[in-house]
Amino acid sequence: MAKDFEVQVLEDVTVRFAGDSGDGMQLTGSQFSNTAALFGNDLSTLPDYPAEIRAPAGTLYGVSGFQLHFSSLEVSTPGDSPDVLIAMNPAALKVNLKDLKPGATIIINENAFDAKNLKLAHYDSNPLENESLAGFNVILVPLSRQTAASLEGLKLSVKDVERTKNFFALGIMYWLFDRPLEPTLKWLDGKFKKKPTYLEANKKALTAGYYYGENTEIFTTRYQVKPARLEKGTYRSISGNEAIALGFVTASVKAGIPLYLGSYPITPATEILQELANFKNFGVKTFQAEDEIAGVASAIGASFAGNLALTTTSGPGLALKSEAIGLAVMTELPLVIVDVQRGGPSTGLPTKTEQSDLLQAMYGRNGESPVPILAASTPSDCFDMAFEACRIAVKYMTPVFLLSEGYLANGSEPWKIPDVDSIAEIPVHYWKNTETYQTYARDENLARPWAIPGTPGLEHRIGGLEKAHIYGTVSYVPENHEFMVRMRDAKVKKIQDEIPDLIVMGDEDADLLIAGWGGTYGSVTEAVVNLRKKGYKVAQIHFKYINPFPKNTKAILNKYKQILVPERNLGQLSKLLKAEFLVEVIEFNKIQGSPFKSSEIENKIISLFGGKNVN
Amino acid sequence: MAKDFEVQVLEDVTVRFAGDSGDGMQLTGSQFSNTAALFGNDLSTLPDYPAEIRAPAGTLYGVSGFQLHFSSLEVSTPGDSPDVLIAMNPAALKVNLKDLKPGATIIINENAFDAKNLKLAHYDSNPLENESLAGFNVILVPLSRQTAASLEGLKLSVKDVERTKNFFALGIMYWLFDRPLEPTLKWLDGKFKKKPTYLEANKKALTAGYYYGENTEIFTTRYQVKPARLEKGTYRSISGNEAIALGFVTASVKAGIPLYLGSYPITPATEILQELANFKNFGVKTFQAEDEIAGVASAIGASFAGNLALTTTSGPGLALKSEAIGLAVMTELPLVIVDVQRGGPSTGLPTKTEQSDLLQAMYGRNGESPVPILAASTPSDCFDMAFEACRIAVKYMTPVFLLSEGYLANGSEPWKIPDVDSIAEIPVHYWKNTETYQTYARDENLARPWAIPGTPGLEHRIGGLEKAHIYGTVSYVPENHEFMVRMRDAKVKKIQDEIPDLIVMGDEDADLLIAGWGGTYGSVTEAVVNLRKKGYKVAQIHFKYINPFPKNTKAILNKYKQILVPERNLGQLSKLLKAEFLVEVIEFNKIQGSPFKSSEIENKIISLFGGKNVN
Amino acid sequence: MSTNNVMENVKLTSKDFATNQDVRWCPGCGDYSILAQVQRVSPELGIPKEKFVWISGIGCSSRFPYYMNTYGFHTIHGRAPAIATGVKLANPDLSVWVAAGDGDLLSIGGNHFIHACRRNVDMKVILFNNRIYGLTKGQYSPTSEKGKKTKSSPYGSIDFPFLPVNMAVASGATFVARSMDRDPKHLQAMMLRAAAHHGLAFIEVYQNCNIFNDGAYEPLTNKESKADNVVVLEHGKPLIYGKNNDKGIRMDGMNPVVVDLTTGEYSVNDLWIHDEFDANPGRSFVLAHFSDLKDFPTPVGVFRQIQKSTYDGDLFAQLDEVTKLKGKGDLAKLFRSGNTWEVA
Amino acid sequence: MSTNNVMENVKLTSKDFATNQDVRWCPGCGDYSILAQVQRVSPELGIPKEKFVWISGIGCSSRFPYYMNTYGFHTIHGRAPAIATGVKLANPDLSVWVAAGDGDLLSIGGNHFIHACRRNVDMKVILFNNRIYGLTKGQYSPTSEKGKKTKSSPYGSIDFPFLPVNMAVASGATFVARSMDRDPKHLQAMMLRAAAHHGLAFIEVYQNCNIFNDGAYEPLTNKESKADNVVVLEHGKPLIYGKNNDKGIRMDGMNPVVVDLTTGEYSVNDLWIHDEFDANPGRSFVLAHFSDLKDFPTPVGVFRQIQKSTYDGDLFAQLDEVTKLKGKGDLAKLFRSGNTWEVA
Ligand SMILES: Cc1ncc(C[n+]2csc(CCOP(=O)(O)OP(=O)(O)O)c2C)c(N)n1
Ligand SMILES: Cc1ncc(C[n+]2csc(CCOP(=O)(O)OP(=O)(O)O)c2C)c(N)n1
Ligand code: SF4
Ligand code: SF4
Ligand SMILES: [Mg+2]
Ligand SMILES: [Mg+2]
Repeated sequence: MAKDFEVQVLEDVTVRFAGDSGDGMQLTGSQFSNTAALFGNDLSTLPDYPAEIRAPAGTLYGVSGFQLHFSSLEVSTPGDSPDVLIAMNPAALKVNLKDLKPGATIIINENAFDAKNLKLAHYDSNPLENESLAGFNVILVPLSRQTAASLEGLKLSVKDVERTKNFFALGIMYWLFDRPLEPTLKWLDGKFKKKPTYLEANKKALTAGYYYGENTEIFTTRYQVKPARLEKGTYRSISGNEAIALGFVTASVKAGIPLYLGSYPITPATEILQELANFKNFGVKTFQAEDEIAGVASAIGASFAGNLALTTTSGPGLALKSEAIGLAVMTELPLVIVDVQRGGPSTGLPTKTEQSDLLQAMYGRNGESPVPILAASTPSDCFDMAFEACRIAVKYMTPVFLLSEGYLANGSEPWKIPDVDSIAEIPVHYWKNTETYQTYARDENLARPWAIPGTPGLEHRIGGLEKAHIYGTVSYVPENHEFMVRMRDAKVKKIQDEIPDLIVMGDEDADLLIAGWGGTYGSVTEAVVNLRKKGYKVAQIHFKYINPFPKNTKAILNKYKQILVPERNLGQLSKLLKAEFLVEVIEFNKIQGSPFKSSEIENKIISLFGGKNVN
Repeated sequence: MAKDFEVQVLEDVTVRFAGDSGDGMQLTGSQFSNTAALFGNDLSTLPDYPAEIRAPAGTLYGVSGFQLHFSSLEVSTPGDSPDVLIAMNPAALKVNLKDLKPGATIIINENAFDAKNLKLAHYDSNPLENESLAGFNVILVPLSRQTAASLEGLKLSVKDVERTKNFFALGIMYWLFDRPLEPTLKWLDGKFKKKPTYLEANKKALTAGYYYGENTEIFTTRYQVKPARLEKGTYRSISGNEAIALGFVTASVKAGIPLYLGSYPITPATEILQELANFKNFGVKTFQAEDEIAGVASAIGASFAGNLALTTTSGPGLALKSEAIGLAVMTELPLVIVDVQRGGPSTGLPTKTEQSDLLQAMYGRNGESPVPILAASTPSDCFDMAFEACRIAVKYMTPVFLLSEGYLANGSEPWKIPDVDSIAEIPVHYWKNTETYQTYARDENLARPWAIPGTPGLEHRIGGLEKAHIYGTVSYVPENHEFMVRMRDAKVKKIQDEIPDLIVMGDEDADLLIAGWGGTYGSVTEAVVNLRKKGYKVAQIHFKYINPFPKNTKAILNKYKQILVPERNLGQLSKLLKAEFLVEVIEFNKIQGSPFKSSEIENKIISLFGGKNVN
Repeated sequence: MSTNNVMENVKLTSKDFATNQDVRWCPGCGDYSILAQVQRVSPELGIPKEKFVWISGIGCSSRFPYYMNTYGFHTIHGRAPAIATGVKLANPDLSVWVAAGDGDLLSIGGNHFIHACRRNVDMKVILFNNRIYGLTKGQYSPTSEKGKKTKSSPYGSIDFPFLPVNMAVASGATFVARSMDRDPKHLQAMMLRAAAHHGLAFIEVYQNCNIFNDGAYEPLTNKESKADNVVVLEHGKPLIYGKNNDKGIRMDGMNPVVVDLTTGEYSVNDLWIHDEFDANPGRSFVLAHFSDLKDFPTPVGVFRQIQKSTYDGDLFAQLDEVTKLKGKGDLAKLFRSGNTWEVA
Repeated sequence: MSTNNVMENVKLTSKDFATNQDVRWCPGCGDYSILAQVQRVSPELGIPKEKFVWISGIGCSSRFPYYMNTYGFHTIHGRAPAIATGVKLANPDLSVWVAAGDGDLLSIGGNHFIHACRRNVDMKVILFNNRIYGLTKGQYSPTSEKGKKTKSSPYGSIDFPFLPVNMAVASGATFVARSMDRDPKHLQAMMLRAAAHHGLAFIEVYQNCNIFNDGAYEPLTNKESKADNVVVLEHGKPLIYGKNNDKGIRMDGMNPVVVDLTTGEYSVNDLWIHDEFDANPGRSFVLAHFSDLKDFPTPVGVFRQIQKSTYDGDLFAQLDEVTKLKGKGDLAKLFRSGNTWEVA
């Protein structure tokens, strides 16, 4: 007989699933996300794995987390601090407690709080038995025991039973947020087609968890988060790395030339290589090279031979590629270089996110070696910017940087699937005319002709030595060198003529302008939206094109009394803005391997208004 | 019977020897330089070889030149435009004519002006027979024939006779500038000890050349350049690469620890490796690695093990080393990285000089990866800065960049040999105390202890992952990461406390400040000196420390109405100054693979005064 | 005073070589065994603890130095052999060990590896060969078998694998051996042999990655099939193997043939006698080549050990020579070498 | 219309492969001969001129592409094999050739070289081995003999050299040969053989640098001593050499022995018969090893030629397979793969 409970309608909830690497938190989290998405919420997710592959069970550094922010309104970040935490063991509780909202709900697997696990989590006394959780809405569930009970009679090893408890927990969450079980049940059918016992076990656990919520007294409230008003269309959830891979395949189809990726695995960029390796029926060639240098070098070769050439990496790999990128600059070959940034310097924090390769991309080559730089702002924006990078590369015959970062790469959000036909073609014309051909003649975009090996009558030689204007032969002539150095620079600047102007969001007539770039988009936007609701006057611009800057940058920067530049580095965009526009900026830097919380930005802005911190 | 001739006293002369790669112009030029030095002139030289090893005789790209500026006053550049050109063949004339002073003297080997050589030099008509040399003081000498005549009776092949004509030319020059033959005769004795015929031939040719000047009618004037008032002391002539090598050996001796160089040959840095390879009796270890990465990597290993570790390269090699340099930043190990800059981007102009790696040195690594940057200003300054780079590296436990460039590396000038005892020791204390040891504890300079393998009780592990403050263990703690990123930054900034303030040269109270760095020192100084003589009010500063900038930089920059920054790149120092001090600067950029002529800078300055160009 | 100074006087134990860091490899990873064997043999080498230096690149296996209570350097991907070379040349008294994965040593680090072998730098290089990129979560490596399906080769890899032993011998390594994580005794023996060798010693260790390439060496390690799939190389002994030593290898000219010793056609006396010290490298290549041949056992043990002068040895010898020749360096003299002149 | 289209119908001559650039090597450089032989054989290959691509790194030898009137790419130091791989994978119809110096291919480029061999990418790699760094004016290279005095080794190099043939065979090259700049006929023959091979073809060419390493191969090239110092490998023929074919090599087990054919003790029938096609690499290593042995001749000719699937071949086969399997890629479908939902 179902008990009665209060139903609360919420606009916006952030939950975090946390447990051992082995507890399947990533999977549980994505199931919940899927269901929320299908239900029509807007959402954003942020996985957070340990650097270790399978850290020993119960250890603090072995804790794996998955955070999900879902809402009936527009969502632009994975959420600052969770309203609900699912803690599968003491370590998970210890690691995540500090991040929670005051008064947050914590669902705890009490069976995991034995001496051994408490010790592994460096708890000298059991937090469930002292005051340390005061102020939170703690819900103790004998998860392990209940799961076991629900699986009575199935032929399962103890280990397998333990393995199933995440679905019991998921069941509880579905009840708590009034969600249907069907999507997950359906997914289980597919997943365990060949393993009926597991299928039954997981289904049983899920359902049992749901009814545990329904029937026990421990839950007195239940929450509802209504669907968001999203633009009409077909959606899927997409991560930044998936989006980049799709953007590239799309560019290849729209350009009508084969895609070639020369890459070497590195966290957090590896998935792009892995994704593209699946697209063989699109003629996509993925070459896992012996190192980063071979990866980019082979891509330069493929570009010379007429393919749409890419290389993907993270900061340390980019450092290794820098000499070869200079060759692409000198030979003016199209090439897209993706840097999925991570914590540096050196090996740094390989699994954490950061924005600190901007200046490396801008200047990390010998000589005057200009390369356009684009930066993606959200997981789904990665699709657009990957496509855009390819378009610019072939139009201007130049290498192009696309900067992403770990948090965009692994985070996901709903993506409105575009109509293929509505995506513009990328015009590519290999040069054919033998009469008019000159290797370094230039078109209206200052691009040289792309004459590919195999074309009769256009045999020519290129290379890394300075080139004679028009002819492209080796030239040591001093004036030619200066001319070409300035020409390469002018070609990159010329892109300014066609890239979109910056759009001022928020209060155009504010005194304060927030200027973000790349991955700070979500947090800054959320902060600005919130503050404007609170009556603060704030303007916002966001840079997705950094080299060259959009045409109207100077005009906008000069319009505002104060310019705040939040970056997850020591002020790299600030340096570029100051050097190019001689404007004062207020730097707001965070270098902690994680995205900004929108509240951090809000507080900074409020302080600029002379006010005190909110919450 | 000696004819009589006019004697003219000159303050300052620039001569250029030009001929085939095979004509021995470099040797002839250095002999003349030596003699001038021994005679007491101040001087500066600039060799200019073709990229080819032995380009075919007579070709334009095969021309090899050696320019020498000597004077009775202080000399700070190799000279803008020669007063005297020695042209051994048509190609040499063609290539060098445009550089000459109006009315310059040209001594020409007329025998080389046959149809074949004229064709190779792309002359359609013989310049000796038309107006093309009008306005110059042309002196035709049948060099080949005269040399042959002077060697009558010696058993020499025609080829060997041809090979000797450069000494006949040198003899003429010695007569023309009233120089003794002895220094060169003495040098020949040593050089050809084992080859008496060659010895005799060269001596004969030299003497014959001298008397050719004495006895023929073609020379009506003879020139004298009196000794310069140089500081008292013992001098030698030194090139930038020699000076760097000596500076490093000196640092090793003064630090009392062995020198280790891990390097890979590359123009124009190779001579540093070659020089150091000779110093084995100083315990200097030179490791010619398989590539640049191995070069720097082995140096990092040697530094970990307690050696004074170096790596030397040029721009493309630096690009390859960038990932490993990040490791030195993270592990805070002393390491000196020399970049002898050349024309870029990519392979660029390998044998030409440029200043375009400053921003690569500053930012060419992943993550926030600060490294101090020093830049040498003259060939002999390379000695001081090499020593200084080592001192800073071990004092602060950090990698340090030393930027030089092709023109300093190959150019030479008199060097006042320092008194060894007057050079300060470099204190190095390997850590020994096992009680107080912490891998990442810091001293007053924010340097961590240097505890080297082999020390009992200090066994520890370091690496490229982020380090815990004090303990140096791997740390993924967000706050620690931010702390350490800022700590590494602060450590480099701290060097500011001890580096010398900028000195304002010229008119401190001028409105115009010229701010140069590295290799522009000579041309800027000469320009400023000249203009001040002409009554212009100009102030000058010169940066040899770029990261961090000297403490008084901001104060000085803010004092002047106009700041002119001449650089041989597209404005790299300008960008740093603008970003750090928000000052407007007037960029004056030249990217032609050669140093500034002081006249180019003079004209620029004059134009800023609203005036017209001089000459 | 330092506890360590005390320890020097007492015999070290394997515990002395363990750090307080908890080991972060996956439970069941073959790396645990390699670590255990190294910690077991280290005290036997009579080398003071502070003279050991463990250098690694990046990879699961490259975490190794963190667990050895010696000097250690967890460097960057692929560069360990180059950095180790610098350490050895800086201080030849040190006992320098490299721990590297198959990607680290043979993919990005391939060039440094072959050049270290060529120069015969006196260091030990231990290859943790799990035939997969572990730390990046499962892409094929240069030792993965062709056709292998991994995250980066969903339809099967099209790369032919390297034979690491071949590369080591071809490039000049003077000690080359192979062992397995699952055979602690043999692994210890190989470590001791390598430690005793003067010059570049290379050990390829077959290591199981139970997460991304589990069972890669199953046939060679499980009790049932081991004997029939592995031939243990021992100097001066015939190449004999099989559950009851019923199989052997004989040479037909240059070509190895597997023979059945039970038919009476061939006896032990017909078998190929292993010679570790053969100057001719051909033998080692033929042995390594077994892996390419159908129905051949996999050799483990010492493929070859030869004596050659070491790079570090020659370097310091040259420093001494030149110093004898020219006298100890004198700065004042050096400054004045070449033409000098006085200005009064 | 393009002159070239005309040319296609007429047979090309070596002149068609020469550019208008004047060749900038030092007079007397061995590179001239290599260029001449390549220009001579190129028309024989029946490949249209526009399908040739010459890729090089940096070095004197790497200027090569500028002198070939085909597509060419003078890239950066050491990277030619990697860039050539990209060219071949982008367009397998192209005939891809790499020109590289011993420093370029074996020092900085060593890793790319061995990995290209391992993958058996269908390309030709010509090593200009002058045992010196030419372009940087005379430092020792990874093929310089130990003890060599150069600008960077004033007291003699302490590096052991690589045997390039060893490296190629060990890493998996399927065609491996050696020739000399001073033997145009033989060099042409090797070029033709390499061109005909499908897979990675490697030719080591002994090249004289008359400026910085003059006479490095004098004993092998001058009329007087040539015959006694060089043994020409020919498939199915015995290893016989000497002014009047009076010397030979026989195998004693695995060990090569030089025998005198005049004493009557041994006849031609006792000699080692060369087998280019032997799957077992041991033979090639023994041959390469001759250079380490006293009084052994230097082998030139084809060491080894085997058939293996090529990387480019397998790559495109896999693309076709998967396309057959999944149908030609359809973006709309791809976008919708996985979970999707409608918002109305
Ligand atoms: C310059 C650089 N490139 C790539 C990476 C990413 N990465 C780290 S470890 C690794 C390979 C790991 O495989 P292996 O060397 O076999 O070691 P294992 O994890 O299998 O022990 C890669 C590609 C990196 N850290 N640095
Ligand atoms: C990244 C980089 N490192 C070093 C150099 C300098 N460099 C140019 S060619 C060369 C070696 C030349 O020797 P080799 O490859 O044998 O060619 P060769 O000149 O002998 O034909 C070197 C070290 C360079 N250009 N680029
Ligand atoms: S991923 Fe594989 S190699 Fe890495 S620790 Fe786990 S089991 Fe070991
Ligand atoms: S330096 Fe040597 S290799 Fe280079 S071109 Fe001259 S002779 Fe040839
Ligand atoms: Mg591995
Ligand atoms: Mg060479």
